[in-house]
Amino acid sequence: MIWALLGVPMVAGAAAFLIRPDGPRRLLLLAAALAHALLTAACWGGLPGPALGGYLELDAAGRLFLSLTSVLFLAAAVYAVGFLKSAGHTKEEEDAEGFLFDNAPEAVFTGCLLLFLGTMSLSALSQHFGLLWVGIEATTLVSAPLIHFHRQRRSLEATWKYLLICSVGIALALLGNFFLAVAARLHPDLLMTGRELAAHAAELDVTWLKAAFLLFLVGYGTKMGLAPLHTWLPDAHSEAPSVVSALLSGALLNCAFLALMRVNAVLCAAGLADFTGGLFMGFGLLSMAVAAAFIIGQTDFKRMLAYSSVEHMGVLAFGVGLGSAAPAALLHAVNHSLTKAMLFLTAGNLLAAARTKSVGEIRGLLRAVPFSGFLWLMGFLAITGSPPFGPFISELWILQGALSRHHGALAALYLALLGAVFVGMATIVLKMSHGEPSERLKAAPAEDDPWRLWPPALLAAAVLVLGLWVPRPLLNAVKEAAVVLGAR
Amino acid sequence: MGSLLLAAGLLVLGGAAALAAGRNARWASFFGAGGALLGACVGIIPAVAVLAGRPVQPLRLAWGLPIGAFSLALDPLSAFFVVPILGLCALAAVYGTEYLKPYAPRRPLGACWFFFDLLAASMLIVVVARDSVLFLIAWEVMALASYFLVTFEDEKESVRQAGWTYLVATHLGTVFLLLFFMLLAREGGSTSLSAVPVLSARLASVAFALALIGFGTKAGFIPMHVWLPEAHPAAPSHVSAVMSGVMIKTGIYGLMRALTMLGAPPVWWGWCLVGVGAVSGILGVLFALAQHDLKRLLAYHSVENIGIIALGLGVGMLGRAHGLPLVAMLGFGGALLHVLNHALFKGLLFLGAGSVLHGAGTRDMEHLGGLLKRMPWTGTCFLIGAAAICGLPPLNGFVSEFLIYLAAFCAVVQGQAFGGAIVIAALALIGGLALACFTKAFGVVFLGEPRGEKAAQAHECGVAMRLSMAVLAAGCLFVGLFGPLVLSWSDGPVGQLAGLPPADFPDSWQTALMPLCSVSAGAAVLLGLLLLAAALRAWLQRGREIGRGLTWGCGYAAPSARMQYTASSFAQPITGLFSFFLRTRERAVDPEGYFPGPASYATETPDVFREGLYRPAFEGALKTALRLRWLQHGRIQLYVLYIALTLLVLLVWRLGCS
Amino acid sequence: MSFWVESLVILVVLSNLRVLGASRLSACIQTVAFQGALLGLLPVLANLDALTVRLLLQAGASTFLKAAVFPWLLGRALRQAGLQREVEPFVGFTASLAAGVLFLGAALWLGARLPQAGPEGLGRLVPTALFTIFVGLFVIVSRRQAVTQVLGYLILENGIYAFGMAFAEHQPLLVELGILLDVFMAVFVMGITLFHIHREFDHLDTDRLTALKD
Amino acid sequence: MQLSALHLPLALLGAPLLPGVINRVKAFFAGRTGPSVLQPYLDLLKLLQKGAVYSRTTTWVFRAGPIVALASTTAALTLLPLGGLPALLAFPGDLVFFAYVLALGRFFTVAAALDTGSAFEGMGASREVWFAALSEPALLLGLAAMARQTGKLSLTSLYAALGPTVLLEPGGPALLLVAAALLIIFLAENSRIPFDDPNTHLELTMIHEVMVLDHGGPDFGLIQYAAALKMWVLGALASGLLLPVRTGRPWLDLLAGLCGLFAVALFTGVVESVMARLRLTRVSQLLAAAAAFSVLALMLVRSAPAVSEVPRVLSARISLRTAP
Repeated sequence: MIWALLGVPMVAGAAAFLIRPDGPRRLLLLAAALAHALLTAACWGGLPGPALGGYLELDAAGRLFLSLTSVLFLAAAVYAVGFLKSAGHTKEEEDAEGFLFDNAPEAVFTGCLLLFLGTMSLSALSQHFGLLWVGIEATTLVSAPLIHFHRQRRSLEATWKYLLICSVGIALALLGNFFLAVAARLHPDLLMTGRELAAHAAELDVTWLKAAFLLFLVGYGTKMGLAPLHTWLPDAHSEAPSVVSALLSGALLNCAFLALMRVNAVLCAAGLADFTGGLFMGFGLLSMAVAAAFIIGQTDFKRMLAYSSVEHMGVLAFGVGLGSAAPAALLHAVNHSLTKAMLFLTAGNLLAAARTKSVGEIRGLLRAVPFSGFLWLMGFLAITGSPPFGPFISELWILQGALSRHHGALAALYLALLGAVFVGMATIVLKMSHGEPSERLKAAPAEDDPWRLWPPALLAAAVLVLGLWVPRPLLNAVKEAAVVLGAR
Repeated sequence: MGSLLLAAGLLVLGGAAALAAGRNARWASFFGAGGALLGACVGIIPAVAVLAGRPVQPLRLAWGLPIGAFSLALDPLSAFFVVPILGLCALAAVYGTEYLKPYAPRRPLGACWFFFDLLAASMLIVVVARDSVLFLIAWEVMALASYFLVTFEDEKESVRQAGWTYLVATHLGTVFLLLFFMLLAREGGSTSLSAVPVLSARLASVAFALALIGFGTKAGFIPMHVWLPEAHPAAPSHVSAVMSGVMIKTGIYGLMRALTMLGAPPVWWGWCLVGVGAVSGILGVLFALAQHDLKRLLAYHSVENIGIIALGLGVGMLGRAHGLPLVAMLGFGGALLHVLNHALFKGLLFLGAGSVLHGAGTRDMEHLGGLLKRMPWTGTCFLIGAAAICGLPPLNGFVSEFLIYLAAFCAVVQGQAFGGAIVIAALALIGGLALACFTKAFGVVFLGEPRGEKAAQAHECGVAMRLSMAVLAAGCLFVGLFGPLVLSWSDGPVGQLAGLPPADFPDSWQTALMPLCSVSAGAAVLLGLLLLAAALRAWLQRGREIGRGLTWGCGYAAPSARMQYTASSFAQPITGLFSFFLRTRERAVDPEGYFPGPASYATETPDVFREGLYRPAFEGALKTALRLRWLQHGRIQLYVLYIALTLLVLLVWRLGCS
Repeated sequence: MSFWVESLVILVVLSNLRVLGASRLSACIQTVAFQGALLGLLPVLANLDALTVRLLLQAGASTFLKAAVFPWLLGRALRQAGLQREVEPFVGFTASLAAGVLFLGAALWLGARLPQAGPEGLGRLVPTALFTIFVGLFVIVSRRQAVTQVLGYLILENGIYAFGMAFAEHQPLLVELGILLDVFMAVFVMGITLFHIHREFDHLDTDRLTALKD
Repeated sequence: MQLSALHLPLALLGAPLLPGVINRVKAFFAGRTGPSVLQPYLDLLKLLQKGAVYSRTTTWVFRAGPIVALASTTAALTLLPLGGLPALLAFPGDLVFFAYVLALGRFFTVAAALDTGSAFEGMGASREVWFAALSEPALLLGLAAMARQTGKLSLTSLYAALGPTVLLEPGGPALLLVAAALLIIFLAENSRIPFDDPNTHLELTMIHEVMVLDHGGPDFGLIQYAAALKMWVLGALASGLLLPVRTGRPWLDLLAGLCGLFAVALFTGVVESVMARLRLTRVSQLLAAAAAFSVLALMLVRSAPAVSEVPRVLSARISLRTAP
């Protein structure tokens, strides 16, 4: 089972590099995504057994994030077909300077996309910290070509920054691995998995453990996009094709988050929950503050979404730091991923319609492209935590956790930052949505490509449903996952 | 309870149907208004039943959210708010069917009707919800629905601006409510609003402050009112009527609900509300006096009336805190009744203003005039509303203000002279200024000669609009004459607020209402005298020749419309008196030379708080944000340095000590 | 055999200093390759008495990668870009050397403070590893050329690898290989990106890659 | 109490005497013989016999003006105690009703003025509402002060409680401030000097007179009559406080009340003879001063020993129920 989960995307990815004609390759992409989704769905029946001597195992937490990744990838795959049909071979106009450029070969794109899925699955599946590291580093490497799909300077620059910064960060996480090993040196034959370590948490060397955690925090935090380590994130998200941005923001960040949670579980077991909790909350609020500062007055709507991702990673960290609110944080991870992916896919449609990312040149979306405009407005409301959408519930839940831990001041700060982000995004999004269409949108093509309209629409529907009714299984899964990840 | 759910369902259903009807204006209006009417009729029944003293079983449904529960209950307080909400929504819907017609060719009406019905449904849920989360969801849906109604004509820049202000203000207000409710939930152990938690004095005060700010933003207390004069004029008039008449009252409802939950109030809460009320009332009417946009003027009057309600609440709480049950009852009773009254006459006035806009095509008073001849229905209804909002007998406005006055006088004679004096002075000043304001509004818009082409070609509105206005006008007169009847039904909520034992409360309440019966008698006498005087005049004039002529211009034989007093000049003495605060901007072109050319005088009064408080704050925030931009400078080396430094700091900070 | 290790450690330190001091990029590449080779040999030398196939395999793989493949990749990038030397780094070469000495001091101090946890004889390796890590980060931060930054990344990697040598000698083979594969992939992708950068911009000066900012 | 029924016809008949007296006093000061005290009656009769001319601009609002003015003033009259005489209608809080009924009259007078579309009448209307807005707080606060002193909430019982020794009671002297305030209000509301000059001939300086420029015949008659009634009403308020004779013999008290009323008229005449009209800008200051007097009085009077009747009933009934 687990091998299938890994193998399907890997093999399909490898094959995609070789298939020449477009049609079959796109079909392969869809088939692989669907297969992966079905396999993941099967895991909800019952968790598959461990593989590779416990290095790979799907626990409740892994299943949650794997399913998230799988769903988003399915949506992205469908969207990608429409995207490739329109953007596949034609030369495109660069929106800032307006010169022509062509795109990376579709085979490379598709292949890397599938490998991306594979590596993300790997990091969701691996229990062994070393393997986890391998998986996460691999996600960086296979997603770099995706960011560089548009063969032009800005995306190239973004790719380079993404590569170097994330590699450096993750290298530090590797050092963290070794520190962890040192901390566990009393048990030379201990398997370096979260469960084993947690089981023997008492015998771990506290100092080394703390140091290891700090390294993990900085390393995976870089990948997760916690301020001030987030610097690569806005560039990569804004320059990558929207479908890739959706996956980066919706799935990749979660992988890093999961890794951090696994480390956190060990420390919690070792009784260092307050140590990690404080750090998580600090980084969370800092990220929210930085994101708010950059969202206010933002001029590029994809960068705005990217910073909003930073903000929500902050929310997740804050929630985890509260300890008792870990289930809320996990639920928020689900909500954020769905909403943000929906927003990025919509942003892709807007980009196709307006041919610019600059907020100043876009007016009257609701009139020019009603469908996408509506989704855009709705997504904004959802991501800023307005009812009746999913994020509201999870953010409220986190707030409740904060108050129940008597962190009144922090809760107030958390709300204040959420409010600031709302004001910032409202100013931008409302300007874009209302009024008469601007020049750029006068000649907007009709919204007629179902491949590119349905995925965001369905995601939006899911977000709305999650705001009014959280299915029992999901709720249980979230709670189980929180237990697996050592929430108190 | 089931019928309330059914009502909400009908509303939403009607809205959805209207949305589906989409571009077909007739069907959209049919479904939208039909849903509203049906829902209102179904929903009002249980509310009236509760007020009549037949309690309804609370409802608690399974609900698939990690926090909160779907629980509704209809106690007298809720019921007292349900009635005006549904009633006004129904009338506004009827009105809207005709009012929206002119827009049909330009934009689909489906969305407008959908959000209108959604607004009604969410308001209904807000006042019956008994769970924090449910309340908050309904609260925000209400805000969003009304936001989309406000931005109905979003091709206008001013409307977009108003929409932004509204959305931001209401959301920031909600932030305080989130804290408030989660605080209650923590103390009470559940998000249920029925299980009243016992708060420590300090927490209770914190909670009260949060509620005052959060709900006050929706209600429009100064200085949280800035969104109100922007949003209400921007919306279609029947929506303005609903927003101003009942939506902002949900803020009052929330405040009252909070008061019932927070236990016995300390004295300073009462002072707080009295202060807020006095400031909101007086400044609100002053701002109104300085406006020349009819709907904007009305919007500011909502601020004023909210202030009056706050005064009532405040004096009531003072009474409760000092153990003067009579003062408490009268104050709370007055506040409650004023909620209903304001829904009646402010709804009426906004509908009237809408009819003016519909008939004359402008809201600028300086271009209106003489409409009473062309729009007798609208004019008469507007006159009734104007007299009512000034608190003149025999209309409803007087009854509620009388109760608050009486509470204040009782406070004075029972030893709370200071609080009573503040309330009396504020109410008296508000009354006088309101009279000035509405003689201006009515006089300039409906009397004299038309000041512009559009006004000269104005036409009266159709049956639907007339009907809804007439009903509201009749309501004003009815409450004015039979105030005690209405109030005898509101003993439940008053008892809840005054914290008096429900068992034998009613008849002491009846006793407290005795003066009101005399007021009704007085009103009747007044009406009789009016008839008598009319008869006398008719008798005097019978058989005499009645001539028609020009208005006496003190010898000037050719008066023209341009010689009339304008709105600006009418208000100038008073605005001038308060110019130190209002900061009215004057634009005058003085006549010059021996043969003076055209001269002109115009004024505009922007909101002082908006200009002086919020604009600088937001601009400052933006500046600060922009100043932080250098963090993201694009130099990869420094980005890596960030990582290294973060690691270093963490290692030193968290491990250096150990 | 601790003699071998000692001398090897010293060589690593020297190689680091040379990277800091050298302005010719090709020289830097060679030095890093040399360092890689040293660290690849380290496990073998560390326990000559108990050689295992796995050990040899592992050492061979990493040596091959770090001493042969990476230099070739980077050298190719250099040739395409026609780059000779690192011109005006943010921190001058002399200053860099001074900083290097400081780092060495810090590393020794820190290494002394860390609880001795490794097997006997490899103790000296800890400060060296830390020193290498510092140098790697420093090179990335203080140099302009993208190539140099890749080198810095490699040095960082080497340092961490050395640390792993020092302490966690019992990393499972699978993970070892995975890590190696990743590092290889990383450098490979970076090399490709370098190629593209040069094709687009006609330079490899990352200081001029600042179009993306707020 | 059959006497209280007497008050209404008395006022309705006697009201026009007050302007007559005032004019007479002014004539005396000016050294003229002046018109007879009954002159206002003759004017009224003449006006009531005339026909009417209405401007084409006007609507029914214009015609409603005088009617409402008369009706509202009469309604106020029914609430007014004179001397010892209780009012026809008395209930707790009727003083508020009293003030607002007068406001109703003002509303329609002003509306009628605006209905003519004349610049002069608009100007007068504007000034009318301006002064009223300031005098209203003064009036109600003054009444509040008296209420606090006496502990009563209705005009009748309030004035009945003002014994001849009221000024000597603790807190009593503060009522002089109220009296002053009431006199100022009397002058302002009846648009007498120093607020307005009823027999100026320059429309630009008029307030009340200019508002009724366009009314003629019976309408104007009704207005003049209503004005006289208003003077009676407000005069009674002031005099009832200044001349609090409570012998217990109704006739005597009524006589005292009437005397007080005419004393106020005399006072007005004297003021009008010795003072000039104030600049408009100063008017608001004078009214603010009146309000200040009232507030001061409200703070100074000692609060009533016993709570007023209705509150006592209620608080008794309620307290025994809410007793824990």
